[in-house]
Amino acid sequence: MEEEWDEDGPEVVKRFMYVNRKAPYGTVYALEMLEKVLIAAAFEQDVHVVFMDDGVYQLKKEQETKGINMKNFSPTFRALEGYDVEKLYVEKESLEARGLTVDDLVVPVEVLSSQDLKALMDKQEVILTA
Amino acid sequence: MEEEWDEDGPEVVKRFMYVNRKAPYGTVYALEMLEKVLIAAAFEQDVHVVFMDDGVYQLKKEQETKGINMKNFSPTFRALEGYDVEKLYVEKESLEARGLTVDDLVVPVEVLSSQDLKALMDKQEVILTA
Amino acid sequence: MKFGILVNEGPFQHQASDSAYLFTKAALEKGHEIYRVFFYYDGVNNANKLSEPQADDRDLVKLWSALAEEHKVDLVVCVAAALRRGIKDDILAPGFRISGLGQLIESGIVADRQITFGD
Amino acid sequence: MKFGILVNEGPFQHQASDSAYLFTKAALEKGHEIYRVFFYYDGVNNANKLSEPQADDRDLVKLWSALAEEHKVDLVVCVAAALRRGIKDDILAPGFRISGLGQLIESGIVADRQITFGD
Amino acid sequence: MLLHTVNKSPFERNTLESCLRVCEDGAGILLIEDGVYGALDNTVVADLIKKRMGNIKFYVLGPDVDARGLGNQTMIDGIETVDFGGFVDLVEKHSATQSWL
Amino acid sequence: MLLHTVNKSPFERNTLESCLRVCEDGAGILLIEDGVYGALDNTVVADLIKKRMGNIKFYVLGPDVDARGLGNQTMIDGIETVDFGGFVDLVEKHSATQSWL
Repeated sequence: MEEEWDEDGPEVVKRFMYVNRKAPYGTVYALEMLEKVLIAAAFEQDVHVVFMDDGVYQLKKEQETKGINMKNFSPTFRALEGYDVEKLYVEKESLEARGLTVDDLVVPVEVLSSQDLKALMDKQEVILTA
Repeated sequence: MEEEWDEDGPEVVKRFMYVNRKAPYGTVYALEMLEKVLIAAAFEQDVHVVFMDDGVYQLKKEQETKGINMKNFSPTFRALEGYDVEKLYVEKESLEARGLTVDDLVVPVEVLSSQDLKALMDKQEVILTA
Repeated sequence: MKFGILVNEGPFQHQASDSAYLFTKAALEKGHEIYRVFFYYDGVNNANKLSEPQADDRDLVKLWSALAEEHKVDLVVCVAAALRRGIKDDILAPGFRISGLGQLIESGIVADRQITFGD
Repeated sequence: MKFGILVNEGPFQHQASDSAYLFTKAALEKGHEIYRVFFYYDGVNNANKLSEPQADDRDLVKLWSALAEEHKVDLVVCVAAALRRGIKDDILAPGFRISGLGQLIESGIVADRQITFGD
Repeated sequence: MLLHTVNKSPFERNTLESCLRVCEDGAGILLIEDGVYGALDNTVVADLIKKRMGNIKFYVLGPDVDARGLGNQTMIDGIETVDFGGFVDLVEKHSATQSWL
Repeated sequence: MLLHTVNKSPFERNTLESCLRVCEDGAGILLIEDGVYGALDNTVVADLIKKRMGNIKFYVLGPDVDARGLGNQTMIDGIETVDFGGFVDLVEKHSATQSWL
C-alpha cells in the first residue's frame, strides 16, 4: 500500500492519527471525527485511527438509534476499508476495562497494549483529537 | 429573613438550589450560573447555592484573569450578600480533596459534609445545575 | 402536572437538546402541560433558523418549532445568553421568543417540576 | 515555522477559542507563520457576526476578524459543520471564509505543526 | 425523595460518584445519554452502583441503551429499564429532579 | 518526541490519566485551561504526576494558573511554568502535538 502512495499519491504523505476517546451519541465528536477520517483518506495520507477510553464504544455492534431519533453512523466504520483506511487500532486496556472483546466490535481492528500504542503515537506527524 | 418574605415577597416562595460543580474559566457554566442566582434573588425565592467538586474553585481567592483575556467574575460572589443571597454551602469532602480551607475562599460559606448536604438537597423544590 | 424544561446546550454538539425534546414530547403525550422550555447557555443555538442538517438527520430547530405550533409550547431564549452568541430576531426560528432570565425562575416557581438537560 | 490551528468549540461555552486565539497571537509575535485556522464542530460559531458580548467582556468574533485583517491569517469555517449549525454567508464575520474539510487536511499536510483546541 | 439523572460515562467523569456521595437512601437515580454505561455489569466501574443497590432505586433509559448497542449486554441486576414515558413518570413521582451534568 | 496538552481537571475527568498511560518517557506534557489543577501539590490527585516526574517533562500555562487564583499555591516540584510564548516554543521543539480533550 505504501508503494501505491509513492506512485500515485500527492508529493507529501504524512502520518495522520485520529484519536477517538468519546462515546457515540452523547456528543457529536465521534460522528464528525469520522467525517474527518474519510476526507483525510481522500487526500491519500497515511491514516491511523485509534479508539481508546470510551471511544471503543463507537465500534460496539448492534447500535439501534431509532429511539433517540439520531442517525446510526456505526455502519460507516465498515465502509472505511473501501477508502483504504485499514489501520484501525483499539487499546487493549480500554477494551478490558469495559468487559468487551473484539467480537463485540463492528469492524476488525488491531488490539494494541498501551505500551505499543505509545510507540505508534510517537511516530505520528499530525494528531487530531476530539 | 423568612418572615420578611412572608410579608413582602410574592405569593409563592420556593426552595431553589443552585449546584456548582464546574471550575471557572475553562467553561462558561460558572459565570452564567451566577447570573441565574442573581435573578432568582430578585424574585425573592429561598436561594441555596452549593459548591462541590471543582465548583469550589469558583470561590478561590486571588483570581487574576488578565493573562487569559477574560473577565474576573469572582468579586460578584462578594456582592451576593447585597442581594440577600446568604445561604452559600461548600462540601467539606470537595474542599479537602483539593487541599483547600475556607481561608482560601473569597466569601464566608457554611461547610457541610456530604451527609448534611444530602439532607439539605432532599428538601429542595427546584434544583438547577450546570 | 406542569413541567418546566431547561436546555443548556445547542443542537449537535451534545445530546441535551435531543433528550429534552423527546422528554417534552413524551410528557405532552401523557397529557401533561409544558409550562415553558427555556434555552440558556449554548442552548440558545437551538433557535437558529439558518440551521440546515443533512437530509437524513433530525432537524432539532424545526422539531422544536413544530412542537410550539402544535401544542402551544412556550419556547423562550435567554436574551443575555443569546446576545453573546449572536442569536437575534433576524435569525430566530418560528415559535421561539427572546426574553429575560426571569422567565426561567418564573418557570421554576409556577411549574410542578423543573428539569435540566445539559452537558 | 508554519502552524496550523484547529478550533473545535464556539466562543463562551468553553475556553478553547480563547486559548487558540492567544496561542495564534503569540506565534505571530514570535515571527511564525499561521498557515490556517480551521473551525470545526461548534467552532464554526466563532464566525457569527451577530455575536454581541457585554461591553466589558472580550469579543472573540471581532478578535479573530482583526487577526485576519492585520496578519492575513486564513480563517476557514467547515461548510458541513456550519450548515448544520446555521452559520451561513449572511451572518459570516469579516475575514472568515466557508470551505470544505479538505482545508483542514491540507493544513495538516502543509503546516510544520498542527494543534487542536477543543473540549 | 429526589430523582437524580446522570448523563456522563462513569469511565470518563466523576459525575456518578459525586451523585452517589450525596444521594439519600430511598432516592432514585436514572442513567441517561452516556450515563447508561454505568448500568453495565462486568466493567471496572460496575461496583459503584452495586454497592448502593437496595438502598437506592436505579433506572436506565432504554432508548439510550439501544442506541449504544448495549441492548444485549448484561446489566447490573436490579436496574429497571424505562422509556421516555417512564422518564416522565419518574419525574412526576419524585419531589424534584437534580440533573448531574 | 511528542508534546501532549491536557485541558481537563484531573478531579473531574480521566484525561490526564489516559494521557499518562500512553505517554512515552522523554515526552512533554503541558497543562492548560482546567488542566492546570493537576499541577497543584497537596491534593488527592497530585500523585498522578509525581509518579512520572523525572521521566516526563511537565509544564503548566501560567496565565491559566493565575486566572484560577493558584498563583500562590504550592505546585508539584519540578513543573515548569510557561506563558503563551513558551507554549509556542514547546509546540515548535516537539515533533508533533497531541491535544487531550
